[in-house]
Amino acid sequence: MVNPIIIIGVTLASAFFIGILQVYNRIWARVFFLLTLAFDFLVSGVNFYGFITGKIAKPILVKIGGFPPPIGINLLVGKAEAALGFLIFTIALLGAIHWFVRGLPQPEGKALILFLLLSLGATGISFTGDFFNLFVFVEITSIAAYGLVASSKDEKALEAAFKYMVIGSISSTFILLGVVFLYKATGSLNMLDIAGKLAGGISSAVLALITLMILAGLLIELEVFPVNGWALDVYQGADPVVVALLAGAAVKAFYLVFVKTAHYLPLPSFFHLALLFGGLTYLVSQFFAWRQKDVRRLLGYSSVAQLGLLILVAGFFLNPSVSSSSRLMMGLAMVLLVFNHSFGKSSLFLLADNVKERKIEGWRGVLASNPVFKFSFSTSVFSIAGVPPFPGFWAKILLIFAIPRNYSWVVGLVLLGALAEVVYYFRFYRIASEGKGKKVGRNLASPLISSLILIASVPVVWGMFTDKIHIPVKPEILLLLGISLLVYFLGASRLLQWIASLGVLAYGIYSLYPYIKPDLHGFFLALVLFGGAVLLLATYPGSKKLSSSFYPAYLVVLFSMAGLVLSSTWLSVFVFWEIMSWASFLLINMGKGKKAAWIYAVFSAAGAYAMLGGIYLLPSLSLAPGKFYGLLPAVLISLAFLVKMATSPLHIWARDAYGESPDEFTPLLSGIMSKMGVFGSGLVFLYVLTALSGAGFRYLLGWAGALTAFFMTLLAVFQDDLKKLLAYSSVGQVGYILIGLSLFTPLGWNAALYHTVNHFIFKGLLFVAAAGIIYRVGTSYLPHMGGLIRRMPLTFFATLLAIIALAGIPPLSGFAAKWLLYSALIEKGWIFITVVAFLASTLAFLYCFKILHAVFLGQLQEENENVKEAPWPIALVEVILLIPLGVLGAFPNLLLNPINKVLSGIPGMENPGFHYHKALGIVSKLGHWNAFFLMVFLVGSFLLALVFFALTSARIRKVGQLDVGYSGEVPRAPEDLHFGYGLYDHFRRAVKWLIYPLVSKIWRGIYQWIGAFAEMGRRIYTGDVNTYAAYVILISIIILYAFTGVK
Amino acid sequence: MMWAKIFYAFLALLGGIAYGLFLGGVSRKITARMQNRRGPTIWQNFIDLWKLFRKKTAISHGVMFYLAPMFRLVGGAGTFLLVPIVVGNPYLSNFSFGGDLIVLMYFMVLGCLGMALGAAESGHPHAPIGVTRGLSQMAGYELPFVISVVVLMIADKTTSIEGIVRAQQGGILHWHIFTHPFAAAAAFISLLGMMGSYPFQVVLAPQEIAIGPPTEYSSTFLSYMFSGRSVFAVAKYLLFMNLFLGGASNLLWAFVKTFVIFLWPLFITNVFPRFRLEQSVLFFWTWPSLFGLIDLVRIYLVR
Amino acid sequence: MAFFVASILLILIGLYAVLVKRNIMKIVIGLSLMDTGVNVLIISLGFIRGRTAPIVNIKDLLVNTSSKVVDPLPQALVLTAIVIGVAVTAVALSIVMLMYSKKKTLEIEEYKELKW
Amino acid sequence: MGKDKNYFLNEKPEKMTYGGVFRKINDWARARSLWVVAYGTGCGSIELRPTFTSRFDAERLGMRMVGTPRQADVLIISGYLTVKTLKRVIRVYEQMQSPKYVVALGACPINGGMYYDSYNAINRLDLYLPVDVWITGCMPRPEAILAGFKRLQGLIDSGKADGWKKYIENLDWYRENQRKIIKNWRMPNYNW
Amino acid sequence: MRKWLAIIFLIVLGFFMAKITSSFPFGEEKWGVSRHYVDKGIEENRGSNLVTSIVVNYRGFDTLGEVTVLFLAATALAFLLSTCRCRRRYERREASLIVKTASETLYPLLILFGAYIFIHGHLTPGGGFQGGTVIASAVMLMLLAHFTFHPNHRALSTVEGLAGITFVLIGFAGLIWGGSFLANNIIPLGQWNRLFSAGVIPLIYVAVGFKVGSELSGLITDMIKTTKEE
Repeated sequence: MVNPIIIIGVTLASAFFIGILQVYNRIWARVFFLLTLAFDFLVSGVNFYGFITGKIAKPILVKIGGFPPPIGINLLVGKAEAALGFLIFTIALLGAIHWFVRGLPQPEGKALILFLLLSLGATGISFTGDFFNLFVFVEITSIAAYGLVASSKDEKALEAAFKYMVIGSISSTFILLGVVFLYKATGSLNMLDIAGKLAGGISSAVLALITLMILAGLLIELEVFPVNGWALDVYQGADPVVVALLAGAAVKAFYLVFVKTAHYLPLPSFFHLALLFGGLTYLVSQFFAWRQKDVRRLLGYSSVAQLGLLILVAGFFLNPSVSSSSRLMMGLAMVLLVFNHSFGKSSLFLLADNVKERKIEGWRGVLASNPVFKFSFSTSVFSIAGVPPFPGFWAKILLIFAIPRNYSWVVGLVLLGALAEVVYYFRFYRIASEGKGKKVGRNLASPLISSLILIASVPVVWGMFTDKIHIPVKPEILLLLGISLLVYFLGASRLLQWIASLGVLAYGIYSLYPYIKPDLHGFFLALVLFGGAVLLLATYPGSKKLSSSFYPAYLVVLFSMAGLVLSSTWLSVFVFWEIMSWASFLLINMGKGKKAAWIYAVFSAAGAYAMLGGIYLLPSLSLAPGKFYGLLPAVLISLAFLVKMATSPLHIWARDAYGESPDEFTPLLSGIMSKMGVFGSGLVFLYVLTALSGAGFRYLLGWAGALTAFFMTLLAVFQDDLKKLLAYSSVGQVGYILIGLSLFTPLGWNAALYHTVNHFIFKGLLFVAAAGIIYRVGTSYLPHMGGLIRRMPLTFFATLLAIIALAGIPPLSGFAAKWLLYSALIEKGWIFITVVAFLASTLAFLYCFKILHAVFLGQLQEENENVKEAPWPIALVEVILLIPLGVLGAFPNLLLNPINKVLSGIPGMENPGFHYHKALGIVSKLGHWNAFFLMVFLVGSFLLALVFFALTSARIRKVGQLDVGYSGEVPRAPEDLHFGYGLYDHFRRAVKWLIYPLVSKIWRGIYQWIGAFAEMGRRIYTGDVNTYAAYVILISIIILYAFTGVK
Repeated sequence: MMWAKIFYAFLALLGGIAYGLFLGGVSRKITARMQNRRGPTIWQNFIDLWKLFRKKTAISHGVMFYLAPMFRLVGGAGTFLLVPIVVGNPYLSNFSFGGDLIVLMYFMVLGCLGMALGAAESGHPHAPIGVTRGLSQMAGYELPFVISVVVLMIADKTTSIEGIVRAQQGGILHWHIFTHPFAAAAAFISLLGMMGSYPFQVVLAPQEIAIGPPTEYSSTFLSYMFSGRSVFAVAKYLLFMNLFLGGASNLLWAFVKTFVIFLWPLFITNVFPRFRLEQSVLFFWTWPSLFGLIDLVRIYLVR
Repeated sequence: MAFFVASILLILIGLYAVLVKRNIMKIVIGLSLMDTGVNVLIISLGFIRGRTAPIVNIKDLLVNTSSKVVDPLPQALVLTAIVIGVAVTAVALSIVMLMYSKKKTLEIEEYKELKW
Repeated sequence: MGKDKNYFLNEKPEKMTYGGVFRKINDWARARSLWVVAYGTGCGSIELRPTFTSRFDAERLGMRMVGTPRQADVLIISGYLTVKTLKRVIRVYEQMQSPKYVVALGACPINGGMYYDSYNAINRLDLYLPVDVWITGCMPRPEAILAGFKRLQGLIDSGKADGWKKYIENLDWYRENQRKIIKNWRMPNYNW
Repeated sequence: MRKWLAIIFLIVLGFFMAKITSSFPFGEEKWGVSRHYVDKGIEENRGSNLVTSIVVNYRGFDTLGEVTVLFLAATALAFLLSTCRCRRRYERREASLIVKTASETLYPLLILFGAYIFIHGHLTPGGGFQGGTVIASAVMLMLLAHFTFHPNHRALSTVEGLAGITFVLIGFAGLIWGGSFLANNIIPLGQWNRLFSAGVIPLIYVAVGFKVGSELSGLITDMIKTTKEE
């Protein structure tokens, strides 16, 4: 233990000393400055370490002047204070490093002093145990901040400093008045002493008013809505280093004092105060940032919002009527949030210093040039936006589950805000990752901070999975996720990474094999592992450059899916769901469609947050059939899964996300990841809804599935990009699965699960083939291909069979799903859905032909003359996937038997709804279908016809490509003859009214309307200091009037 | 038993092809008579088939082009064989044990798809134009057809063709054309589309895109397609007979009923001009579908 | 009592200047007034009627001091508050000087570049 | 046209025998199923419309129009041929599948008719394509055309309509003649 | 409109403040913790000025902060004004001879007076801040009267820094020898009401006096000297 006064004393003395030194020698002043910060960092670190290891059991009470608490001033350093001190000096040190790297403002000696005293003031604020002393430190912090803000090079900074100063003065006047009144009322200035006197709660109106006065002052400093205009201006105008220190450290000290004050002066209405201002600030600021164009102001809004959340948390944390375990969780969330925000935000502000452009648009391309910049930017953005595994994510979970049931609307509020945060942060991220390289300044501190965040995430993750929340997880999964990340370090060689990934996956299959049991979890686990293995094989097409984080992210997606399907509670489902979503976001973002990735991120996040809200509403987290607990949780939880299945009208992310993600990843995205939505919906039907209660909801979902199938198929018909076409097709097919699931009959679930596997096979095959084609041809634009059957026969054959399966034409595996589905539908009597589904599958023929024709048939284009067969890994995977396609076509019971075994464990589904008959094949209540016979008959008669034809036919000559009857003309070039563009234009004229992009227009409208409202709302920050001051007075009046709370 | 079945089915198939060719000739004759000319002989299609079959040379554009006629023939024959001619008669029920109506409806596509692929490989621009038109039109007529089929499935609580036929036994008024007249109307209108009869004749459209998909086909290839199409048409007549006209109790009845069904598109085709594609799709999606919906809603309500 | 009223009035007048005046200098003056008001308030809160200053430099005061002097703590506090007020005013004035040197105006209208 | 190698089959057609078991039946069928490529080269094509429609009803002879040379048996040269048209006619003819027949309508294909001295008209079709039946007249009426087709049927029935065989056998000679008159031979060597 | 709104706001705010103050009857005896200072102050500190005892000893930490604030203000001001291209709107006139002569005469006296005030801070009203202010006013007087007067900036900074350090060092001395930071038991407390009494209080006040004097002088110098003629 080190006496905390040493920190303050030494810092002060060295500030004075620097004051002398800077006159004589600049270098020594710098050295001394850094030494002091390093010393403070170490000493506060020692104290912090002492606290967390338990060496220091009690809070340190420092009696200054040797006087016992009420008489003299004393410092009271507990766990929180020590932690905060450490945080402050860490950020100060890193900020200073950045300052030195970037260049100091002149005259630098003074700047150093101000910087030192700013961090000292913040430390003092958090350490002090005396209200008046608090005021002194507030002023130290403020004046240092005024000076630093005003000194920034930007001319606007002066204006910001002035506003800051005016509002700051008012706020400190409030604090001072409150403190003095408090002295008058209680006869003491010592926090503990006063707390002791007011232990029973504040009962007199005057004391309440006094407390509110102090709290009002602190709330102004904490930048609550709407008295935060000054803060935003400061964030926008001031030197980012200063802002980093302010937002990252100083404000947190204010926050600590706020919490302490509220704790020591137990105002009954504090909870509502915090709820109102915290919630309002949080939500409003998150939305105000929606369309903010200035980077720094955007970060400012985000900071303000985070503070709002913290205030909200404080409200719950200090509310005595909340259960103690919840308060403990709240406290933990608070710590994580403070850590996350301090580091993430200061890192971002420092990064903002590196880019000259203030506008977001100016950030285009900054990520492309500099990997270090990219690393720290991504880490910071992800941690702030609450992406796993960063602390912000866990904080969100803790926070949500700590909120008492009667305040469930707060959950909605928090999640809504979090969603808005994802929207604008990832818009920012998207713009930064778009475009070609752009020069950015040097930055040493942000990478350090980011590494710190990363390192700190490890114990947090560990804690979450082990003691604190105890998210149940199979240890193998965590181990595998860890190993997956290590693949990154194999670095530049893709071959090496590929082999290592295969190795890791092999190990994963080996270690997870025991969990493949005949139940829903085991079924999907098998799909994930074996399917993933096959698709991973296909990801190495030669020498093409892929980001070195491709394979780690790929494996993380895979293993998080494994973790997801092995979950035993909803919480674990959520956690792995998020990991999967964000890892896949990274992968999609590696493709050319950054905007697509953004939309994907937004929709995923919306779904995931809805799911979290739904899980919160559930009475029990365990995955077991329970009592029906209202439709709302089911709807909310399903939303996440529906998003991943891209069920209409939540589908608009899918086209571009599938179409523009790296070709190597799309098979996984479509083949397996969309099935996680199926798995999840299954869980909802089984465990959240009961068989009876969810009937209406399931019918609705059935319609959603049918409409998805119909509209996506229709859109696929008019799509001219190979992968986007397949994307629509994939989404449409998953719509069928959803119909099957919603039927909730044995036959329906048979259909759904069968189609799950089947869809993986043929859509995996198609996307793998597409990867090969695009790799060879260099484009995914259909009209530019054609005639490739002559160059890529194997790929054609694979695609053909996959398409036949996709279309559900009998002899191959695809038909079984169709047959089961329609049988189930008719059995259940959902006749309108049957019609729609039938029609959709007819429409599928249109695009099936389109794929085959536009890519493989027709005329081979001149530029594709030298195209070769797909690379061997892809060809291999094509062959591998063809086997089940054919085998299942003849023997569907090879798959149906396991499915029945899975379903037999589910109550009400023991009887599969069909049986085998020797002659009739599979017989349901309604009809029958003999797959084996059809296969034999078709193949047999086809061969017969072929032989007969070969024997009897005329002399057949294979002619050249342009030897066609062309009205006697000689065609000039293939492109004259190839009909690839606008294949279905005639049909488009017929269904124009059906393919009107209504849904995407609605979503875009929502996005823009929210943006417009936010922009309108932001106008309250007029930039006029009078107005700001008026808000301050108004808010103070409201606080004083409404929250006295004492009758 | 199995081999016997196969043998009888083979016989039926040959009969089907012959019947289809015969009906083709009849239709040419009737058309000619309606146009006040003599027309070719009723057996003209046999002559054409033989001529094509025995041509001396043929050209091929590639593997799919080569295989497509086989697909067409097998698809047509398979469809034919999945439909029982006389339900309950072991010799004339073909391979109806292979699958029910759902199987059949998907099976019907096989031939068209194979054909489409082959045609597309020919590299002639008319081929994909015709194919896409055909597929689009299929999307059109499939809706009323599906509606009426679903009506029958729901009404009879079975998806098997034999089951549907059995449900119609017991008098002419049990035929679905009388019990579900609107559904039947929808189906019969969609039959026009399926047969490519005149208002819906954009697929082959000889005046416009030569002959459409099979533009490049010649000689033996064409003969295979020709026979495939003939038997496919017969399969459709049989299917409609089974679905709406109560099936057949013997071959004669089957002949009569299919002939009646055959006349319906023939008469329509000769007196109508042609729809454009979007017109025909929208037509199918409106009137016949609405007809079908009437029965569908009725079934839904009284179920 | 008059002291209370006066000091509160001072604070309010200062605030009024901050709220209404469009000149930067006047706003700073308002802040200063507010400070002064607070100081007066603090001092008057420590006042006890009929007592002397808390300087025990005569023997008489040594005994039973608490019944003879006013509360010294507010005075000590106000000392600090005054100095802080001075410091803030100094910084404020320097900022105003800088602002003026950049734009040659003291009108607040000209300082609204940062907004929204 | 070096590039053509990739796009056109550049292979000389081989000679064919004419016979076999079903020769009689085949010829009978061929004669009664004449599919005419609907390709009008000159003014005579206007006469084909009445020939094939209700008034004269060529279909009763088993004839019909087809839109593509691939499926056609008969090529009708309906009137005068210009050099430009000849090129197309050659390509259409060569794209038809054997056995195939050529029927020349009117005076022009025989000796140039009224265009005998045109710089651009072909005077003797014989030199360029093997003609099976000539139907004279300017223009021949549908009755005459029908009579010509009857004649063609007779020739086929008796196995004498073997212009397609001669064409292949004497392809070099025909090609020489064709090349002589068609100066810019921008075609593959062999059309399929 | 704005005015009236502001007035309404302020009236409401004033109402709340009045509500609070009205609960504290004016001039009534109400002791809190300061009872201890009054009762035990002399005994514990031997300084006759109780306010000084509180300021420097009981709440010496506040004072350290206060000094820091002032230091900060001076630094910030120098920092900001160093980049300022401040111009004066008016022409500065030479002071009259009377002013010049008087100021030259008063200058040492004022400094002496200031020193007196802070040296006797523990005995009489006043102390380091007041003394320092008086010293600074002397400097200001000179600055106003003489164009050419220019205090040595380096010296001022050094004095300022050293004085601050002294304050902190005294605090640390207390920590090392007296058990706690700023403890007033490291040197003998002396007799009540004597110049050499009250332990470290006068020492600190002297340091504060130096510091405040030099800081304020520097501050004024900065403000005046950075403003250039137009």
